[in-house]
Amino acid sequence: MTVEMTVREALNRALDEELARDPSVFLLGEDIADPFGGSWKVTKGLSDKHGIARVRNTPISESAIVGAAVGAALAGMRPVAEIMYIDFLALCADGIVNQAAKFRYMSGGQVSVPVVFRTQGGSGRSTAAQHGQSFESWFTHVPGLIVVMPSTPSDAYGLLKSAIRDDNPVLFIESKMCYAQKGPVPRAETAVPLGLADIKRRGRDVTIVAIGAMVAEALAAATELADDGIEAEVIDPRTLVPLDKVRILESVSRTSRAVIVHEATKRSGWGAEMAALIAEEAFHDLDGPVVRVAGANTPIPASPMLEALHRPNAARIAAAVRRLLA
Amino acid sequence: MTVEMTVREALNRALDEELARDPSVFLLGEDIADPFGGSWKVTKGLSDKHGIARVRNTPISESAIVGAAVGAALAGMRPVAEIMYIDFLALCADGIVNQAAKFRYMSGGQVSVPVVFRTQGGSGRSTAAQHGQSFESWFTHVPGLIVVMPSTPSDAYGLLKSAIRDDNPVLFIESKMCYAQKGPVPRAETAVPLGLADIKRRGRDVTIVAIGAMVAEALAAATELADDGIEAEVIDPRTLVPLDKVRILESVSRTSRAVIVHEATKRSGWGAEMAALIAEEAFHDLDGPVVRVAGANTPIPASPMLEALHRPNAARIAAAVRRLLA
Amino acid sequence: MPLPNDALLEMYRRMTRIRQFENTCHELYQRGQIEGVLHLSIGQEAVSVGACYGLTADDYITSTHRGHNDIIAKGADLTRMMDELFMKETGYCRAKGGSMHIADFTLGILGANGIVGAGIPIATGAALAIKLRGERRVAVCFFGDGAVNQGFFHEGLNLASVWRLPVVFVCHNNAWAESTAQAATHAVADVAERAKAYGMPGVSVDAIDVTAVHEACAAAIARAREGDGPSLINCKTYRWYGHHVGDADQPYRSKEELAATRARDCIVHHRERLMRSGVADARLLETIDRDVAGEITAAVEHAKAAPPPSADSMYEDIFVGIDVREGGAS
Amino acid sequence: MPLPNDALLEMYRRMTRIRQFENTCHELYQRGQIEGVLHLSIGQEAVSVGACYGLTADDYITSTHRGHNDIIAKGADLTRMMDELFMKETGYCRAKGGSMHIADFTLGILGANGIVGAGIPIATGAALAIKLRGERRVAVCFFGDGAVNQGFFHEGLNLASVWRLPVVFVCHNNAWAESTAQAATHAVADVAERAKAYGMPGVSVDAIDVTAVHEACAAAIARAREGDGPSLINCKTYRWYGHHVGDADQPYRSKEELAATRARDCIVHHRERLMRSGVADARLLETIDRDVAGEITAAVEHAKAAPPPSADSMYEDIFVGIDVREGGAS
Ligand SMILES: Cc1ncc(C[n+]2csc(CCOP(=O)(O)OP(=O)(O)O)c2C)c(N)n1
Ligand SMILES: Cc1ncc(C[n+]2csc(CCOP(=O)(O)OP(=O)(O)O)c2C)c(N)n1
Ligand SMILES: [Mg+2]
Ligand SMILES: [Mg+2]
Repeated sequence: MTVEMTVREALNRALDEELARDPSVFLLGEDIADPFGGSWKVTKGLSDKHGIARVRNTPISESAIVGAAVGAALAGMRPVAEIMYIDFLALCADGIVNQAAKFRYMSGGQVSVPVVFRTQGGSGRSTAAQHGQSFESWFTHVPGLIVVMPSTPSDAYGLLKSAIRDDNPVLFIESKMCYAQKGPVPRAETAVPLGLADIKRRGRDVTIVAIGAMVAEALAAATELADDGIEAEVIDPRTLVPLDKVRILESVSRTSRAVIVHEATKRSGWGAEMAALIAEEAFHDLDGPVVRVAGANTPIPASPMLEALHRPNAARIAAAVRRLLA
Repeated sequence: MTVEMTVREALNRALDEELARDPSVFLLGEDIADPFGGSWKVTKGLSDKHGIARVRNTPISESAIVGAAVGAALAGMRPVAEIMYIDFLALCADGIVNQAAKFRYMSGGQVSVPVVFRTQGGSGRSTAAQHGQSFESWFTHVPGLIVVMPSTPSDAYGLLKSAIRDDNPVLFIESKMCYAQKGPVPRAETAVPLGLADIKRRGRDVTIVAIGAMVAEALAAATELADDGIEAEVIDPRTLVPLDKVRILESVSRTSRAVIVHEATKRSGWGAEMAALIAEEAFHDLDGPVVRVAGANTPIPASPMLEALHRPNAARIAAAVRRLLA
Repeated sequence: MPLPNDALLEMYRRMTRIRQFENTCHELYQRGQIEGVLHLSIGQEAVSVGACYGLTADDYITSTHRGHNDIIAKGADLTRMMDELFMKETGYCRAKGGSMHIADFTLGILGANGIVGAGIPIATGAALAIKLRGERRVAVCFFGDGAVNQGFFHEGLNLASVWRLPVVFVCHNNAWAESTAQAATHAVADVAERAKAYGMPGVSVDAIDVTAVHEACAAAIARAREGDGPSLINCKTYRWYGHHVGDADQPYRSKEELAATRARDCIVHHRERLMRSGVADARLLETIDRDVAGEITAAVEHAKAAPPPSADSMYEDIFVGIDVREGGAS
Repeated sequence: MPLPNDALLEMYRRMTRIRQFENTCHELYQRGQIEGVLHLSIGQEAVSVGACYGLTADDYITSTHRGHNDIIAKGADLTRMMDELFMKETGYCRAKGGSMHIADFTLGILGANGIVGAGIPIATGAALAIKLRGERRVAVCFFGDGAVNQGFFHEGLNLASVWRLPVVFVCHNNAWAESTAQAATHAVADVAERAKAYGMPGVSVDAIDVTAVHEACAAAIARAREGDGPSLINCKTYRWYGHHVGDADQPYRSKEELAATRARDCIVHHRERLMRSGVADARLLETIDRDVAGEITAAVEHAKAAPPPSADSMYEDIFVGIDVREGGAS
C-alpha cells in the first residue's frame, strides 16, 4: 500500500513521525518554524504540532546552529539541524567536519554523535553562483560522516528516518529540483536502510550511476536510449558514505560500461571518486572509458539559459552513452 | 647558479622579494609578525624588514582574515593571507569559495581578485585529527580558484612568486612535512609558471603522480624500484588547478600504468579526480587499473605509530607499483 | 548644518529612483518578465540614500541580497541593472550574476552579496586597502539586522576597530530576517548597543528621515576619513514586502503591522518636508517623479531589446588569462 | 558565604594536581618521553578549579587546546590522561586523540578541542539539551581570550542568551594568544564588557584567587540552574610558559613581564591564605603535595607500562555499526 506524495511532503512526514516517536529528536534552523515552515517548506506544520521548543527558529548564525547541534548530540539528544543552502556550509563546516565527524574517533570511541544536518543543493532555479552549488564530494572526503542524497519521495522518507535513528552524524543532502517531484511512498511507517544502492532501472548495456536530481534525468535518458535498443541500468547509490560498492561494481561487471552523472561541477565532484573506484577495482571488467556527465567547471550562472547549459540533462546523458557505445 | 635552502626559507624569500617589489603586496594572518615570525616561521624577519603595516598580525578571526583579504584585493591590493592550518578552512571557506573564486564571474568579468591564501596541511607531526588534514581536493572542486601545492624549495619559491603576481585568487597549500626539506633554488630571481607539471624523474614502466610531501616518498619509491629494474616516472603537477593534463596523460600514454599518491584521505581525495581523468581520457592507453595510494579513510590518529600507518610512504608506494606490474 | 536645497532634492530623486525601480521589478516579476530571486528594498530607500549621499566613485560600498537600493544610491546605471535582471548580455554581470550580485567596480560598488554578512569583512578589507595606501576614501558597509548575529559581523567589526579602519557599518534594520522577528534572535534590543563591544561609536536613527540618516552617516564618514576609525549606524526601517517576491503572503506578520509601518513612508515624509519648507512644490516633485519614470521605462525598453548572452559566455570571466574550455577538467 | 575548610583544602589539592601534572608533562616532553603538541596550563589552575568546584558529573564542560587544567578540575582520571599522552591503548582516547582531545563523557567532559572557539557552540548545544529535558544541570564553557574574537564566540553567546540557556562562559584570560598580545587584537580592553552585547551579566575576576573565581562562577552557575540564562566570567590569569612546549624562548614577551606575573602564583596565594587563616599548616599542605605527587608518579608508571594501540585500532571508533575496513573506499 502506497500513497502518492512529493519529496517535500515525504521529508515532512519523516520529521513529523520521528518527532512523535522520540522525545530526544528536535529540529533547529533558520525560519523553520510555523507559520513560515522553512524556506523550502519542508518543516511546515511541525512547530504548530510539536511546539516551538522542539522546532526552533535560530538567528542567522550557521556556525552556532551546527555547533549547538553537535553539543546537544554529545549531551544525548538527536538534533536535526537545517542549513538552508549547502553553499552556506562553506562558512560553518567546522562543526560537521572537525567536530561531529571526529568526536567518536578522537575520544577513542567513548561517544557517538547522533546528529543529522539537513541541507539542500543544486542548480536549476536561477539562484546563481552562491545558491546553487553541490558540495557532496567535500563531505564524502571526511571520514566519520555519513552522506545521504535521496532522489525519490520514498527514499527521501525512508532514508531521513534512518538518518535520524542512526547513531552516527549524517549529512542529509536534499536536491532543490526534487522537492516537487511526486511518487509513491509506503503507507506504513518504514525506514530505508543506509548504505544500500537502489537499481532504479535494469539494463545490460551500460551502468549509469546518478545521484540526486540527476536520477530522474538518467531515467529519462534510459527511456530515450531504449528506443534505440540500448538498455541502460540506472543505479542510485542513495548513500554516498557508506557506499554500496558491491552492488555498483556488480552492475559494471555485467554491463562493462559506466557513466556517472551529477550536477556538481565535474572536477573533483563525487563522480571522480566513483570513476576512480571503478577504474581501480573493476578495471578488467571495463570495455571503455569511465565517463562522467556533470556540471560544468564554471561557477553557476544566473541566467536560466546559461544555467541549463551548466546542468546535465537527459539529452546530454543519452548522448554520452551513445558515444561510449559507438 | 643555485643556492641550497629549505622550503621554509624559499617561501620566506619569495615573500620578501615580492613585498620589496610591489607596494600593493601585504601579508596578514595570525602570529605572522616578528619576533615570532609565524607558527611555521615562514614569515620570519618580514615585519622587521617591511614593517608591521605590511606584515600584519590579526586577531583569531579566520573569516575576517579571509574576507578582508578578498576586500583588499577587490580594492586593488595584492594580499597574501596566512591560515595557520588548512583544517581551519572548514570555518572560513566562504571568502575563498563563495567570494574570491566567484567575484569575477558573478560580476561578468568586471574585476579580478589577486589574492593568495597561504596555508599548510598534512599529517606526520602527531597533531591529530583537527591539525593534520589535507583538503586540496575540496578546493579543486571550486571553479575560479587556482590551487598550488609545491613540494621542493625551488618550486615553493618560484610558484609562490607566480601566485602573488597572478591576477587570480590562489590557494597556496604548503606541506608541513616539507618545510625543513632542503634543495637548490636559483640564485637569480625567478618565477615558476603556474599550470606546469614537473617530471621529477623519468621512467618508462609506470607513471607515479604525487603531490606535496608525497613527491619525496614517490622518488624514494622509484629509487627502490629501480633496484628491481622497474623504471618509474614521477610527476609532480605542482598546480592542481589549472592542471597540466597534457604532460600527465602523455606520460601515462608512454608507461600505460598510473599510480597516484597523496596523503589526504583516499575517498574523494584529489587522486580521485586524477584517476577519473585518466580513466576517462586515457583509458585506451592503460594496461591496468589506476591505483591510488593515499591516506586511510579514517580521521588522523594522534599516536605517531598509528599516524605512520595512516600516511603513505615509499614502501607502500613501491609495493603498489609492484602489485600493479605483477 | 542644514543641507542645501539641491541636496534635499537630489535625495528625493534618488529615493524615488529606487522606489520606482523596485516597483517596476515587482511588476515585471509578477508578469513573468523577469525570473530568479528578487528581494525588494521598498521602504528602505532613506537608508541607502542617506548613507551614500556625498560619497564619490572613489569610495566603496558593499551591499546584500537586498541590494538594489544601495547600488542605485551609489549611482549605478539603471539600464545595466535592468539588463541584468532581464538576464541579458549587456547587464552588469553579463547575465551571470543576477539581482544578488550586481556590482560596478568603476563606481566602488563591490557588489551585492548572497551570503548574509559576507560583505562585512569585505568592506573591512577595502578599508584596509585605503588605509595602507594612505587615501582619504571610505568604505560603507550595508547589511541587514539578521546579519548582526553572524560571526562575520563580530570578526569584521572587531578587526576594523583594532586597526582603526575607515569603514562605516550601516545596518538596514528592517525588523525582520526572512520570516523571523528580530526579538526572537537578538540578545539586545538595540543594534547600536553592539558597537560598545567593539569600542566604536554606535548610533541609532529613525530611517523615516533621510536627512537624519545622512547626518549620522556623514559624521561617521568624516570621522573615518580623518583616520579616527569605524562606526556603527543602526538605521531603523521596515521591509514593506515579503522576504523575496515569492514570499507574498507573509503569514508570519500581521496586516496591521505592515500597514502601520507603511504609513511611515520615508519618501512621503521627505516629500512633505520639501513642500512644507518650500524647497519644492508639488509640480517640481512630479517632474522629478516623471523624469525618473522615464529613466526606468527607458531601462526596461533597453533590457527587453538587449541581446541574450551567448552560450560561450558561460565559460568566460572565470580566470584572467586561463581558458577553462581548453583542457577539459583542468 | 565563606567556603568551608574542606572545600578550601580540596581546591588546593586540585590546583596542586594540575600544577604537578603539567610540570611532569613538561619534563617528560623535554626528556622526549612524550611527543605531539602540548599546551601547558601552568599559572591558570585557579580558573579551572574555581569554576569546576561544586559541579557534578552530570554537569558538562567544554575545554580547549590548553585543556589539562579544566579536565583535571572536572575530575578526570590522571592515569587515563597520562596513558593518552604516552599514546597508549589504555589512554582516554586510545591514543587517537592526544593532549588536545582528551574527553571523559562519563564525567560530562565534552572534550578539549583543537579548534579555537569551537567549544563555545558545543557547550551552548549541551545547555540546550539540558533545557529541552528540563534538567537542573549546567554547562561550563572554557575558552581563551584569543577565542573571544572568533565568530563562534559571538554566535554562541547570542544564541545562549536568546534561548536563556544554562551555560556559563568562562574566559581563561591569560593575556596572550600564541605570540600575540591581547591589546593588539581586542577592540575593548575588558573581556567582560562583551557580555553587554549579548544582554548577559559579565564579571571580571582576578584569578590569582581561586575563591574569587569560584564565587563568581558559582553565582553564575546557580543563576543558570534557576533558568535565568547564561553569564560571562572573565578570569584574569597568565600563561607561564610558551604557547606550547616547542615555544620555549617566547621572544615576543619580556622576561620581566613573565617574572612579574609568575610572582602572582594562584597556588602560592591560596596556600598562604590557608596557612594565614589557620585552615592548614605547612605539614598538611605538604602531605597533600606528596599525595598528589604519588598520584602523578603512579600515573606515569602506569603509562610507561601500558600497551601501545594495535595497528587495527586505527580503523576502529569511526562509526557505530559500520566497519570501514570492509568495502575499501566506502
Ligand atoms: C549565510 C547565509 N545564511 C542564510 C541565508 C538565507 N537568507 C537570505 S536573506 C536572509 C535574511 C536576512 O535578514 P537581514 O540580514 O535582516 O536582511 P533583510 O533580508 O531583512 O534585508 C536569510 C536568512 C543566506 N543567504 N546566507
Ligand atoms: C580556529 C583556530 N585558529 C587558530 C588556531 C591556532 N591556535 C591554537 S591556540 C591559539 C591561541 C589561542 O589563544 P587563546 O584563545 O587566548 O588561548 P590560550 O592559548 O591563551 O590558552 C591559536 C591561534 C586554532 N587551533 N584554531
Ligand atoms: Mg532584516
Ligand atoms: Mg590566551
